[in-house]
Amino acid sequence: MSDIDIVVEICGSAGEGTISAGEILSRFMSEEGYDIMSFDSYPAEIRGFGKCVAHSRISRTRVLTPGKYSDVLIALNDSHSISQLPVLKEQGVLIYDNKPPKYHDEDKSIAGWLEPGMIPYGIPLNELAIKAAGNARGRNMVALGAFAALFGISQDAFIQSVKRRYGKKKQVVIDNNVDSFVEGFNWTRDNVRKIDFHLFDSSPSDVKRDQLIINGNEAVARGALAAGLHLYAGYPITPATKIMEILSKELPKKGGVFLQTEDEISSIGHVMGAGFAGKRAMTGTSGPGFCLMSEFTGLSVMAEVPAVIVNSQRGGPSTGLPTKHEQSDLNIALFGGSGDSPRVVIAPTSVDQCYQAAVLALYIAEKYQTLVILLIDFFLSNSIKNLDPPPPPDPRYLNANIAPGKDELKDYKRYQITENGISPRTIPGTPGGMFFSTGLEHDERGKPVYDTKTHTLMTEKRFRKHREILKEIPEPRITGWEGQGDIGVVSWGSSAGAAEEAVILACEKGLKVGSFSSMVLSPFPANALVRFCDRFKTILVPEMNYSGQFANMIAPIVTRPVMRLNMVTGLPMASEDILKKIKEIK
Amino acid sequence: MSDIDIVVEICGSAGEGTISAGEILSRFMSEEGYDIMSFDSYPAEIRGFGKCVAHSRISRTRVLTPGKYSDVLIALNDSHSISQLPVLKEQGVLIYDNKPPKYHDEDKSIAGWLEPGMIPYGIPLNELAIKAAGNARGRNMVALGAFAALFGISQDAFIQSVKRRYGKKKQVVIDNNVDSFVEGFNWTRDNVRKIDFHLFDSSPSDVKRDQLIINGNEAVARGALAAGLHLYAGYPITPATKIMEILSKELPKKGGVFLQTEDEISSIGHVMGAGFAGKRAMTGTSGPGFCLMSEFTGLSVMAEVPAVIVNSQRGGPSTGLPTKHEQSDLNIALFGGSGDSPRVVIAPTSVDQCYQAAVLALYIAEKYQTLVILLIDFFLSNSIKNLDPPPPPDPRYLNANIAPGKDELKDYKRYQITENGISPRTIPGTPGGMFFSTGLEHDERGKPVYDTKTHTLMTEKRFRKHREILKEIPEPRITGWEGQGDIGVVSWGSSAGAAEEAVILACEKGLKVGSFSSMVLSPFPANALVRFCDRFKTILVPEMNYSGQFANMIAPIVTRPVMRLNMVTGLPMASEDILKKIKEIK
Amino acid sequence: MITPGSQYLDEQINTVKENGFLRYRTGELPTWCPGCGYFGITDAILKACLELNLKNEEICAISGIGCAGRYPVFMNVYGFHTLHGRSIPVASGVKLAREDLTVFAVAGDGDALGIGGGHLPHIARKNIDITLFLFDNSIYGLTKGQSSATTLFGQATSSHPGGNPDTPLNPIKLALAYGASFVARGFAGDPEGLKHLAKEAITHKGFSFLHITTPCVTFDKFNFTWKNLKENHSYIDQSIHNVTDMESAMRIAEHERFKLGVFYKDSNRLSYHENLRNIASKKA
Amino acid sequence: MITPGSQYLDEQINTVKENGFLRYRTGELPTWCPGCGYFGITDAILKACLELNLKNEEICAISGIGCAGRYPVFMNVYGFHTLHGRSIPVASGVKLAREDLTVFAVAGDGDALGIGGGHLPHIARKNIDITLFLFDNSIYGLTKGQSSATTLFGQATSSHPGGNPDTPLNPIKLALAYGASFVARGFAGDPEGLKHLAKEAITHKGFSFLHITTPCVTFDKFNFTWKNLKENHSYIDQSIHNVTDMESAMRIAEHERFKLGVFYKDSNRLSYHENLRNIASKKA
Ligand SMILES: Cc1ncc(C[n+]2csc(CCOP(=O)(O)OP(=O)(O)O)c2C)c(N)n1
Ligand SMILES: Cc1ncc(C[n+]2csc(CCOP(=O)(O)OP(=O)(O)O)c2C)c(N)n1
Ligand code: SF4
Ligand code: SF4
Ligand SMILES: [Mg+2]
Ligand SMILES: [Mg+2]
Repeated sequence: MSDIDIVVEICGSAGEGTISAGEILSRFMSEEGYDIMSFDSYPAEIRGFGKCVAHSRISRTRVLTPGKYSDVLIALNDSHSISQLPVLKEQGVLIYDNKPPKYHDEDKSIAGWLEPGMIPYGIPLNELAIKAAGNARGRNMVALGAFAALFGISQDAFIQSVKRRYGKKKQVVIDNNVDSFVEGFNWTRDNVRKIDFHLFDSSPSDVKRDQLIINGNEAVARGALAAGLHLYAGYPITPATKIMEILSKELPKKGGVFLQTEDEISSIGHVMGAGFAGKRAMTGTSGPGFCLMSEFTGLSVMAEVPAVIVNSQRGGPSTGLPTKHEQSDLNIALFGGSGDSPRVVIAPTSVDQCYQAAVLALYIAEKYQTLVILLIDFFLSNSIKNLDPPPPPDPRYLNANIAPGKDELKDYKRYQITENGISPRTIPGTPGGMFFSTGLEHDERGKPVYDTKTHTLMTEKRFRKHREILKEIPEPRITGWEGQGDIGVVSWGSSAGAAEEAVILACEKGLKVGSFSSMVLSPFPANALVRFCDRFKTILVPEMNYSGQFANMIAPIVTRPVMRLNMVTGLPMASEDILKKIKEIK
Repeated sequence: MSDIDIVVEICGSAGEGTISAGEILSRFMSEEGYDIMSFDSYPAEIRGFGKCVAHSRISRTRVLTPGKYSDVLIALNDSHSISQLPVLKEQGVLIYDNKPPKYHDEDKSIAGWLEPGMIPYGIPLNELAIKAAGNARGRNMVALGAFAALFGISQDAFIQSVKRRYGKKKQVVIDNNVDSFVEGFNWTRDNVRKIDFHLFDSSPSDVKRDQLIINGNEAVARGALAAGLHLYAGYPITPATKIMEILSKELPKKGGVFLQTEDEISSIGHVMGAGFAGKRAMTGTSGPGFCLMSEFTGLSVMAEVPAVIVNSQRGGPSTGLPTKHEQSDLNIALFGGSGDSPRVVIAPTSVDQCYQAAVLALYIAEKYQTLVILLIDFFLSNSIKNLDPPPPPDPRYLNANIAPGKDELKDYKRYQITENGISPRTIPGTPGGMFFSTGLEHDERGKPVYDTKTHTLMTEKRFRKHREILKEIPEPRITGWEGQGDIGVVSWGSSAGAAEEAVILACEKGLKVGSFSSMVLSPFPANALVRFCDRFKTILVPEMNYSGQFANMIAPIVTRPVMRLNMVTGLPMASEDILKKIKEIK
Repeated sequence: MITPGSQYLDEQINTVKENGFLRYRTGELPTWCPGCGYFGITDAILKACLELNLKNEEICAISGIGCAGRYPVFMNVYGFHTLHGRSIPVASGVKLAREDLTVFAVAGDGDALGIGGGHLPHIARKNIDITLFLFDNSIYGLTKGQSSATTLFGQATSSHPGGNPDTPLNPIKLALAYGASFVARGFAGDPEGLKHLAKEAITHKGFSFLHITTPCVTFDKFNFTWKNLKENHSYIDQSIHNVTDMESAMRIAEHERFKLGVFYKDSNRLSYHENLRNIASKKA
Repeated sequence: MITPGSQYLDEQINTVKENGFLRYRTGELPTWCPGCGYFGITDAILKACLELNLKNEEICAISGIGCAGRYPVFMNVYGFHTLHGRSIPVASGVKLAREDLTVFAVAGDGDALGIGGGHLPHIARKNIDITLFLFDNSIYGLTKGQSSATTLFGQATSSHPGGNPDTPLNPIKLALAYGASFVARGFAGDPEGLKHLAKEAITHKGFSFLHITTPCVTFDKFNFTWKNLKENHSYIDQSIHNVTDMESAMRIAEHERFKLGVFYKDSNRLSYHENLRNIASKKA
């Protein structure tokens, strides 16, 4: 069995089938039993000839990041691909069109950029595509054919996979795709001499057709469905739109309700209404839409009405970089409401965790009658991972409302001040359980009051819930060096994969480095972090934002010197960058 | 000359003239040359018999806080006033109605609450009012008459002041008020034996009729007008509404434009439009409305369009305690936008500073082409202070736009990357100066681009402005012990007055305690704070919120142990509480 | 101090104690000003509930912020006092999650036509089965008398002491233009008539828009006063107007600003739930 | 790759280079899909500006977010690409601050009728002197084909693959109900007719509402296509319809969803600036 671990990039302009070629490749490789992680980047414009890159890492062992550099670059568009060359590794493979259509700008032909350190394979992509299907549309499949021929992939198995994928399309579409693939495959087999050393296992040990191949958005949607989601109200926005589009299809099948609202304020309003009515409800958005929900976040906390908001972060501020990755909405997730409003923030670190995080979010929101923010990001939303189908959630996560007993109803205090902050809660329809909720400060019965004492007691009650939630959140993930060491890397969200990978690499090099990450950021497991920090001389906080939002958040609890690694490149965090920083600190 | 320093509270229910009685008293005392600070509290409901308290501190020397305890309580409504008794000092004076109307609930008569430590003066307020004007409406003026007679205030001078105040009202209204006052005065003079020791100077040294007697809202409005405000767009919300109502009258007189919009989103939208068009513009709101403006805050930063938002904080979260004081919107002011968006936050510490802060805010917004948040609070908005009329602002604050030169226009880069972060900016109407602004990331010409490098460079540019702004903000105010000491009190906003007062009292007691406050919170004068902290063993951060928002903000820069004093009583911070905490720490 | 508000309630309590009318009231005394039109509206809605024999626990009353927003505080139902302008989306969320409940959205003119005006077109076109009670006093009551979207042109208010420069909106015209399937206007000064309209609105399948004119006795002493409203209001002559005739409804709304009664009603239009079910079954 | 978008532009450039029509264009190539209706709209507005001989520096083009929102990127004027749904308040702010400027607000149907739908009633009733160009493709283009407020009932979209359950809004009816003083509809497929409407809208004193139908060739292959729009559109017979007759305007808007031309126009109504000046002088 080969221990292959390679990164393939397909680069073209919008509309050339770049992204779908990447998807076909990843899906096939996953079916063949490889571990894959893919990630696409594309422009914010619909057309406009913008650059698209489908990036896939394919490996025999479990991968934590998509990888920063590529082993293979498949150039569908020359000028865009030129700008992708800097991430092609030394001795990397370049598959390009050696007879590009003549209207191409000569200067921008990639052929002019070939260098000794590359292994170029020129294939007449355009010509072969026209030959196969009468037009150039199938260039992406020709390129995949060339790739398959070069890297030892079985033509038959690949074609079967394409057919499964396109099963519902018109026959002519399937045929054109298959013919283009075959054309590319055969031409390459017959005309190209392989000089690189990459080779896939032709008969992989364990074929995995039943795996899920999903991105973070889909994982969130599936987790929410598994957790009994009843209503999803949404408004389109990149990179969260897909959650809505999936649930639009899936919710009605389960008797739930999906609706598209006029704006994000209305979305969260609907979620709060459904929450008040006793149903699990969720909305999803990105930074700009989350801003509009700010006012409702405070109401959820104050009126103690469950609500879950998914915020998939993108480059900011403002409309920013809608199709680029960033982790810069932690501040607004934690602090984006008026007054003192403790909010639960769950930031899964991987596509798998997205599923569990959605289950946890809906559970905590209902049980603690409060706001939960599920903070994912462009990378998680769009990165595709193969996973074993998760088991159904533990039943205790499924119905968590604490209803008052019959006796309690006689003197029912909807906002009773309790040790754990949770008050008994009736659902509309319950006879004798009528109450009144308000965003005004209120007494235990919900009546608006503004006296000094009540506000203090109720504020404490609301904050006490967090103390309680802390008891049932997953343990932080701690890896790497186990004793007293030099550098502790503390990371969050999707950067945690890169941090762990960097720590593994550093430990392999003999460095005493550990990694800490917690899926739940608020309430934060401060004690665990303090214990972790006690083991290291320096703390390194890598994050994909400029101002160090997480580093600032943990500043009041970390007593060691904190080094920061902040990047706003629009790309996911890479282990290489963290490793470099670790070496600098040493 | 007496060195009187007393706190008078008038307590009644909504609609009884409580607040206006307080205002008449403060105004008169100020005219008489006393320093005054008043602060009213009232319920969030229009009627509904809620409790109102008009609180005034009257002193021969400059006062920094309204004072926590009262020397005199004037009870217009018995049951509400009972709950005000706990803040009446030992040997405090109680003026109450000893023949209250008979529909009064016996249990709740304040007469039943008299205690040995009080000096009670029973006056038949109700009867005298009916006698004077035929109905009970003038009870508040009767009570003021009693107060005047007891504390050595000249009847004539007071009546003159009332007449000046009510000059524009109907004669019968003025007469009724004056008659009620006289009735109360004469009855008291003739029937009551004074046994307390408070006495006002009957012939004060310096009469000050030309002083301003204004609250923070008015100071903000006047400052903005002085700084050349052209457009104010607003939506009503407590405690900021008055700013809008003042500017609705004043702006048109100066050729400016006031408009009331359909919501807060539209308000800030209009402000940004006017800012883009080259005019100074502002809006004002409180927490809930500020939430709705979050999305636009990011656009101001990203598109570099000037905007000023006044946020007068009230109790939160959500609708919260609309008529109570709190300092809990610092988080949202600093962090309430998506992405990394550096925003200027100016939090004046006193009514006087509100004026200067408004000038500074409009200046910085224009010069640095960015968002400025003027963070005041319920206490500042509603506390009335007498001040000398401020001089007109320095001309350099009045026109701060950095226009490109003729030559620059040839190759005009609206978003040119510069050392100080400020780019040349044309105003619509300038021939040849056309450009395009966007909330998307963009290059120096404003064109949307999403590459790695540009986003990094532009983010840095936006943050660099803050480094520059730091150079021209007022020095932090540092008072108290000057050498190495024990406790450094670091405070912000309207709590700074109480902190300073506490430090003065502590130093008088021989404690080595200092006070630090900065009117500008972002960018924050970190170096000055570090130097200050170096002088003290412990840092105390008192603030009127629960989670310690300011303490968290400065955590990354403070290396000393930080003690917090957090209160959410709905009342302004009191020096007594800080002093108590200082003593505890010692 | 004499408190006409509670006096008024005392009277009410005496007259209606026997007939169970107080079933929907909590013990809370309304904090509205004495003489406010909201007392009459409350009466009318309570009586409508009683006559329809709605179960307390199956009513959800969702309000915005303002004096009108306080309405659910005084109601013995499941009440939710949400945010300024947001009663509609929250009420819609309640109904979509729980078709079995009777859902009222309560909004002031500021709530429904100012800050929350963007939600109205969409609940109407979706035809979600809730009833909107629009308490229209043509002023911002709770914040002390600023202009609202229905304040008269030229009217002096706290925010426009020199006179309101904005032309008012016509709420009935809006509801009609949005395609609301039930559009009516009632008056706080005629609780009996209002009760009938409320009953019709509540029982109508789909979105019901009930515009209720009412005076703010504290902040509008000259325009929409009890006197003026009483003098100007009259019911639509239903023998002339056919409530399924949109054009006639528009015409009355345009020319006769003070007409009361049902303007428009489409009993055949499917509610949102029905549409969703049809689509789901079509696909299955 | 063949790029019809830029080809199309190349042709345009050749035909119009001489007459100065490109005066209002920046060097940027539009990022719209080949065949998008927005090219025609852009042409029409450019020509209107040219024929009115507006100075580039005195035009402010304020847009929201969406494909339509990109319009100012390609215009050599003072352009501001604001937030989704917010072109109206920002454009209004520009105009109120600077009466001397000519202000365009550009909005998609999502911008103007979805997320930003709450602003429309108020700019209309205030009659602030800007022109709203509503690029209505009945879809959310930039986010890839979700339903908008004007998507047909039952139409399959990315967000409603089984069919849109929401009844569409009628933008002309809305504008009329809000009291807009100029209400018209143009079509991207008739740039010449659209140009005339744009000129009339721009020169109208007060708020002008210009609804422009246009296909999204990428995300709507079946409903509002070039073919369907071309077949269904026709101009109002102005010999029959009097543009000052609100009732007639409403009737056409209600019954004939594809009529083009001016529906309503009130040239006498005072603009907001005029009202403000009147009030200020009254007080003085
Ligand atoms: C976001 C937000 N903005 C402003 C306010 C302040 N506010 C409370 S009620 C109100 C207006 C109420 O007017 P209306 O809706 O007509 O109700 P009424 O008081 O007249 O019954 C305003 C502006 C708020 N609570 N929230
Ligand atoms: C607050 C916010 N929500 C959502 C989005 C995502 N978004 C961008 S454009 C758009 C819809 C565009 O549709 P439309 O206004 O009809 O313009 P078109 O693209 O069709 O021209 C959406 C939902 C956003 N940018 N901001
Ligand atoms: S302020 Fe007006 S609307 Fe509010 S309770 Fe008083 S009278 Fe009623
Ligand atoms: S997606 Fe539609 S609206 Fe957007 S540019 Fe393409 S065709 Fe035009
Ligand atoms: Mg109102
Ligand atoms: Mg559209």
